[in-house]
Amino acid sequence: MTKDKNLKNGAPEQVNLEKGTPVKGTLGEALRSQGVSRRSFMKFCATTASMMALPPAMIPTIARALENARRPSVIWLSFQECTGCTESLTRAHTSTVESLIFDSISLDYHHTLQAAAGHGAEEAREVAMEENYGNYLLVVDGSIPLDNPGYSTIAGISNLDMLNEAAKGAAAIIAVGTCATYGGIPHANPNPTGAVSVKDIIKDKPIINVPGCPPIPVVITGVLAHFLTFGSLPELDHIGRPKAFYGQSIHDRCYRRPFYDKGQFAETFDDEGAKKGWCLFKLGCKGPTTYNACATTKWNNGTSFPIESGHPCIGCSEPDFWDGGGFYKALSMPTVDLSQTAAYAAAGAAAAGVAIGLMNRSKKNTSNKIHVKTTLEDLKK
Amino acid sequence: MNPAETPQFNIHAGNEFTWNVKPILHEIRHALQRFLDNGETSIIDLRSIPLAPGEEESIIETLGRGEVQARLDVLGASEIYETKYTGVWLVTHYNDSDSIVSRFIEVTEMPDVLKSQREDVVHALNALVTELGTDKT
Amino acid sequence: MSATIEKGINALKRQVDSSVAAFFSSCVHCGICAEACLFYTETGDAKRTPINKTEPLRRIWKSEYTLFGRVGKMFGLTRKVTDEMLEEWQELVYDSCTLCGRCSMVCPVGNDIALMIRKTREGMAAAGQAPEGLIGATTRSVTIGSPMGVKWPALAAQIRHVEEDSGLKVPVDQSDVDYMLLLSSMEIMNFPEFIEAMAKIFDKAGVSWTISSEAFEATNSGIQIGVSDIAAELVQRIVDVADKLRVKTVISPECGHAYMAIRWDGPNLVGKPFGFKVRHVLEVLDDLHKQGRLKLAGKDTQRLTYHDPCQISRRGGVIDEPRNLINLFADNFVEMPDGGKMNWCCGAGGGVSANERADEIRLKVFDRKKAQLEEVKPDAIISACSNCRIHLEDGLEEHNMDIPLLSLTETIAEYLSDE
Amino acid sequence: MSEIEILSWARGPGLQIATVIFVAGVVIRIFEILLLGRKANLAEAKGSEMSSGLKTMITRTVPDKTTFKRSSVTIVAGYVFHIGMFISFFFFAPHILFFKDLIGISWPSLPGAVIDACAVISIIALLAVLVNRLTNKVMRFLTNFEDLLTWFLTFLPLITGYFAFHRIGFTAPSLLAAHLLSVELLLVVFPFTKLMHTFTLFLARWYNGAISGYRGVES
Repeated sequence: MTKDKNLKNGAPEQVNLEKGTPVKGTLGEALRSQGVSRRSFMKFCATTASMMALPPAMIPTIARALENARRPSVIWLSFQECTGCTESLTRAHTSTVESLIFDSISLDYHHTLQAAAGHGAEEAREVAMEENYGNYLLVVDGSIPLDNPGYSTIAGISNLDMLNEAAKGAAAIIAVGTCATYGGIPHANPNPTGAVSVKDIIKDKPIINVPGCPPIPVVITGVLAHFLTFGSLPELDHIGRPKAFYGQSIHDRCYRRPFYDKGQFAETFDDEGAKKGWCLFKLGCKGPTTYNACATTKWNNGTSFPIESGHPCIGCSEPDFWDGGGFYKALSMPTVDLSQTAAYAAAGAAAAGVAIGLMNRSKKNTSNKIHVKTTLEDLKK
Repeated sequence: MNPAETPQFNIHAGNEFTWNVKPILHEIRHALQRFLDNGETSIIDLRSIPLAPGEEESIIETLGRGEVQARLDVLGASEIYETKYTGVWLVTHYNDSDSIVSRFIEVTEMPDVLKSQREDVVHALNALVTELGTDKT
Repeated sequence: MSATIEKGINALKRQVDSSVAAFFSSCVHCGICAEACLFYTETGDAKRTPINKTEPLRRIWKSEYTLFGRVGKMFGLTRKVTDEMLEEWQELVYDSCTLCGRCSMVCPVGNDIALMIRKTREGMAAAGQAPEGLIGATTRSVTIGSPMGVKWPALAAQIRHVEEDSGLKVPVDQSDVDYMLLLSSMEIMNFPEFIEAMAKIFDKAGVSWTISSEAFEATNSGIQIGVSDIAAELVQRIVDVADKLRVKTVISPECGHAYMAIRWDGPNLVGKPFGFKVRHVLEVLDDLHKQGRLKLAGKDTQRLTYHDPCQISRRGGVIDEPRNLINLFADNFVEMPDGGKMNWCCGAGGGVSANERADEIRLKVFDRKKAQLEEVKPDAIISACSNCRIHLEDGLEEHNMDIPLLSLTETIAEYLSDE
Repeated sequence: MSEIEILSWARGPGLQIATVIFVAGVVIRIFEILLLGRKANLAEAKGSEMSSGLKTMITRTVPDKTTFKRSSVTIVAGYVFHIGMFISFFFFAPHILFFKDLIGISWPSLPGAVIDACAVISIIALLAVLVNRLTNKVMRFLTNFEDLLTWFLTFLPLITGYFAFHRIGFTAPSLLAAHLLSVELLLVVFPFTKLMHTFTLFLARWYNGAISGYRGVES
């Protein structure tokens, strides 16, 4: 893994969003002008704290920070992706609170969501980049093809060129989704487009990875909220993910964990164990090696998450999750056909063993042949 | 499908499923003790703790309902009530579509969000002054 | 004068078979064999750990018969067997091992370490690394017919004495008899009472037997020194006579390694099964008793114990027979601790007693037996091996302990019923 | 290479390479031993080779009283380590799945807490084995590089397994990869070291039992 030079010990540099104020006024002012009451703001802050997985004791700090936060310009680039990440975000359940966060940023370019199209849309991007040079946030979803620039272009510009150009003036980059963070499905074997992640290309900017296929919407907004609140990148783990959301594995926070500990497993999707809600490890659950917030944050208005609905975790927020040997193959199983390997090896070795055995025998026979009967004369040298 | 044939999926396991129910209740007990001893208030974010289906409900059920309840209309609804253990409050924030967005247990004499906020009072005064126009009697 | 290291190495190569390969492959260096070996327990010297004594054979197995060793040998990585190495090991392989086989019984992975040491001796002897004392004994065995240099006239004289004393006839060179009795030089020279005892017992039992004037010596120095060719020659002498006289059973006398040599190694040494049976004298006596042909009278009230000669019990399989026989006359028999197949060696077998250089350590390791005897406190010790008997007497004398040594066969003869 | 890539390698090609070396090595070694052959015993038998050999394969597992007394530390530490390792190796659910994938059969697993306890006991016992090896006069004398290497390579999977089980210090994929790689290392050296005793001890015990049994002695 190449280490981003801007990442020291996994912790990003402070990103100073205070210097420039792309959009005038603080968030507090903006909210008050919209007639949002202080009580509402307190509710917003409490929910934001909960969302960012920060302790409730931080709520007053968050409130103070949000009050004075500046509205950053955000440019969102979509490359080789399926729009799942945007779908996830726009379907975020905490609509009221989330809309507040969205209201507090200036989303200047997002070719799926913006009203403008064609040249107008691209112009908006260029203008935003120019006006907020050095200060805007760059959000990227999708991977970047390197084999042939023609595999994915926007307005005739290759993904690689657009990323390089947009990255230049960015204060920080948020890579959203597993494609942008680790290459994702396009990167899966045999990787026909030569897809790579953002961090494979951009080496001189702080990058925050928000993987998941798609990422949990509140995780995306939580990261944005952190920007707004503290004007810095949250603390990241060794592969660039905010620790607040990716600090613990699904397995460690899974409510089915006690079954794992007791050795109670569902063997099939419809056996007694499955009905009793036992651990899905044997059905291929990647929870033990997957770091994400699904088990606590959950999906669909906090309704459930895959394991709760009876399906093993597929590990979508981890690099190369598509090449992990099959979603339904338990983590402790080899990803290759080992019994065949073993059988071939044994067969080959048996032949070799016979050959070696015969060599040993002939060596011993030679020893017997050259042996001359020992007599008394032979006892002394 | 005949209801009798409907498979029963027991994913809602018993109370002590993740073993987090009791510890949370104990944490509340300790918080209440601290509140009595030195007035220290506490907030527990129920969404930050891994809970199995049914466990959150189980905690809330244990706490029961007390004398005070309030409904706020702030960015969607919020429901606040004192549990049957005085000083222990349950604060539930909903969004526009009535889904829970956050839920806290607060140990305090009254959750801050219930109090009238100074900025809002200022705003209110201004509004009232505006309402009354120039009539300054 | 033609022993060379090459011959030694070649001899070791010939010794490796599937059992040896399985043994060496399994050793985990746990050191448990040391605690079973009186040459370690009584000296505390780690280099006398049984498995260490097999090192020359291990090196040959590793470099010649394992894939990894063969590859290593190509790059000169294997440890070689040299004259210097064998010279260093001589003291371990010959002086510090009686081939008692206790280590083989405790090895958790099942290595027959005694067998491996026995095989190692083949290489040592062929490389000219056998001790002087054993070479001398072997030379006398081959040239004179007995390791102690006993010739027929000496035995003939003893037989005459026996006949005079007992009034019984000792048949010599009789053909078509049931039993042909072999003797150890030690019995001829030191314990002629044994011959008399046999004469009495056979007389009472009414069986036909004989002693051969051509092949009476039971001991086999070839086994002890580790030269199968010579051992085979010595066995062949007995086979030839037994075949000529058409005897049914050859009796191995009260001598441990003699029994091993003729009973278990013999047919394998000469390369074909015998046309006669071989039995230890205790087996014969037990058999005669079972047939009702051996009747005893009277009881010995002394506190008696039995010392199992390793090659007869643990390595030879004659464990129950002596106990059956002792119980016929003993009223107060006590087993020695670890008696039977786990008994501790006296310290003089396997050629150690023939190797003067080992005298010191032989008496040192007697401490084990001494401690056992102090624990049991017997009035007398019964054994069934002249070599054990002599060494036990020697050791007891060294420590001023006065416990008489009895031969089981001779004692039986004393309790023969007059009916 | 990211940790997930290393884990994927360890679960795939790494495991494949290790398996080929392990299986081929063990098979060659067994052939190498058996094909050397052993001469038939021409002496008149007093007992059966086969039954005695089979019996010793099992009975040699239990030491006799005096041996136990004299070598108690070696025996107890050795047994505890072997049994603990055996249980955590064969009865941990994820391991059973591995075997199921490999040989198509599975068996019931033990609860995680039991496996954990066995692993801890095994680790402690293995440390005791090392201390004993370095302090016991005989064992220190016999110890060579291979003994220390195999000790270390046996210790690694246990300790990495323990760390992976408790997720200590590193992320789960790293710990799991380390555990798998340590097992693969063990598999690779297995056929060329004394670790072969796992298989050959049954041959050795059979020969020992057969040699003794033929002469009518139980060994």
